[in-house]
Amino acid sequence: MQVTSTIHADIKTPVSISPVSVKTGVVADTHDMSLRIYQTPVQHLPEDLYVPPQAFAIWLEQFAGPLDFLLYLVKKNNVDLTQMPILPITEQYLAYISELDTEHFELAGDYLLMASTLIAIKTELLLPKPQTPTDERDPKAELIERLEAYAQIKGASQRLDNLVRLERDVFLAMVSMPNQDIMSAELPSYSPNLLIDSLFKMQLQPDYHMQTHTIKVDAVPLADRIASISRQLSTNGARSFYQLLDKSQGKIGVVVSFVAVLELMKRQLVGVASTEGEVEVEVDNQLSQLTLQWLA
Amino acid sequence: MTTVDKAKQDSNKQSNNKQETTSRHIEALLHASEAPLTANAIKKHLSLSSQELQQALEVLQERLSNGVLSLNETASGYRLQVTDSYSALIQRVFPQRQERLSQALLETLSVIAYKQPVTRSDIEYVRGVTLSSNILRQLFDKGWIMEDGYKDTLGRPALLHTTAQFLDAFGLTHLNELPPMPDMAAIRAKS
Amino acid sequence: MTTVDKAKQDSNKQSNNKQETTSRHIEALLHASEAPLTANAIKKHLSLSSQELQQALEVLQERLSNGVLSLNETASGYRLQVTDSYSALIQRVFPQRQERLSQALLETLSVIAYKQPVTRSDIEYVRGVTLSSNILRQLFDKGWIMEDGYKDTLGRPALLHTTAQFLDAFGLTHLNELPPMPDMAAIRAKS
Repeated sequence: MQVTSTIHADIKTPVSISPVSVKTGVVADTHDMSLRIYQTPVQHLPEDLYVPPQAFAIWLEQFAGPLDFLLYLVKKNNVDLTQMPILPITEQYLAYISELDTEHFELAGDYLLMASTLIAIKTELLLPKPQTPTDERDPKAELIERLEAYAQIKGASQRLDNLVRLERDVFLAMVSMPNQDIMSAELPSYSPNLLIDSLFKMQLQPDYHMQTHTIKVDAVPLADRIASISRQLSTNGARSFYQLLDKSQGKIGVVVSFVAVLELMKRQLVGVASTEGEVEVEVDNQLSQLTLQWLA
Repeated sequence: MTTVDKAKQDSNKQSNNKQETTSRHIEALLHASEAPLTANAIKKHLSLSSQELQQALEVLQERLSNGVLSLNETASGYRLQVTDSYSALIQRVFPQRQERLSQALLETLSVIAYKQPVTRSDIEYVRGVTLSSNILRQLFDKGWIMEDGYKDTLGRPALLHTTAQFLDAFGLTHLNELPPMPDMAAIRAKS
Repeated sequence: MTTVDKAKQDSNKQSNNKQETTSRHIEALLHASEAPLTANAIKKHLSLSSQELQQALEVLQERLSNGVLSLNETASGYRLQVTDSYSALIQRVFPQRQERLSQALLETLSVIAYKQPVTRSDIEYVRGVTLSSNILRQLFDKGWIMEDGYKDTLGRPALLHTTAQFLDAFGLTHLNELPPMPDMAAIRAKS
């Protein structure tokens, strides 16, 4: 098990890393792959150190993905990218990935996809070549092409990061507005519902793909309707569609509200309340008689 | 001019230069700070005595008088503010500046209101995006939030709370009148 | 001094005063604006000719040079920022203002910047990872990317572009100022 011992020497110790830093990708920031415990590089780890799968997942999160990881393996083997030896790299890749615990499927997905690609290439290389040349692309060449394209973007991203950046290298001046403005600003008073709606919006941003449904330069923003309807239903349990409307928004408001309800139903946050065993909503039934309920 | 006078003048000049430099450092900090800066904070960050601070602040005030800003001392510290005489101009050009609260500002305010006391990174964790200094600055400017105390972790980050002015602006008399917070975890799990 | 000379001097003085006032108005507007202001917007709000604007901006720059701010022209207009010689001080005193970007976010941003317009799945193909909605959210939140148009394939996915705010944030005035992509030959060779 030569490979496994290499893994152990490479893996981070199960140091406590706050979920915040993992989530925001601070860990993934470290470009060099040396071991670090609290920012301090560590040169040697005991050979027989037990590394729990969670720690391996954290270690893997230092990579921006399977391509980044493959690049690392290629560099580690000190070979030219175009001469990438598929067989040993595939073995190493799979050995690492097998350490991944099933709990980390989310992380593993992209890595497993890459593993299957590698296995496919490996199989192809081991099988005797057919006499008649096929039209199909050489999967190994394709993988190398992708690796090159990825390496180029990774390099470009480092150059981008080296530019003088606002709010890291230079700072905007922040000043307060005149007192008189603040005095007149005391007049508008805000509804506490704005706060709750903002939290709903934070969680329930409509799909980016749904932005086409926003009607007429945001006369009634879909996100606002989704937030407001969610708030009303979650506080009251159930309400009729008519009750959910904001009368001041007119016809467009009805349309946007309906789209909002559909979006919430798609997310299984809202359901149609069936009264008296009547499940079907008749087509010619008034929309306003539709009763909706909060499911979350 | 006697030699003594000359020496005195030179030393005055040097001390003026130093005050000038210090006043610029203070100005830069005031432009960069999210919250108003207390005299103590400025003294600590720039290693100044009370007297040095006072002198540098005077130099700063003098220099600012050529432009549109003034040094303003509030209950929670010093900040730079556009002079009142430009208020009409600003309101004419940016009439909607006051009423509209951006989604990012409301989200930040909600997190502070419901989870207080919170640190900056608590807010970033809940919202999943980095917090722009400008938003915190706006909340401090409106007087809706304040710093009070420190969290006992690495870097001792300041703890943020809402203020009485926040309650006023939202028509509340007590924090327990805030509308109940929705079950965020349930929503997140479903969507 | 002849009467003509005197009149000329007076008129010069008046025009100087006017430029001084205009420069203050510009300064106040730049402070009050949430985004950089274009030359056209300033001209419109203050009813200035191009020449008057140019002169007032020079006066403003001159006055600012006594303090810590500088007038910067970016892709989307003029803005006031703290002169970069004070950056180190600000970074020391307010480390939380120093925004770090994760590698995943930078890579995603680079794909969009260099290959635009791209779809979500273009980004996923180049990076070999499923794109987390959190990263897209951060980029939208910062206003660095926008959706514009659709690709004419199955599902009509939205096309992503970078914005003027992206250029502003990275100190660029045009996309062709992006640093060149690394050379392929260098990438192929073993490191």
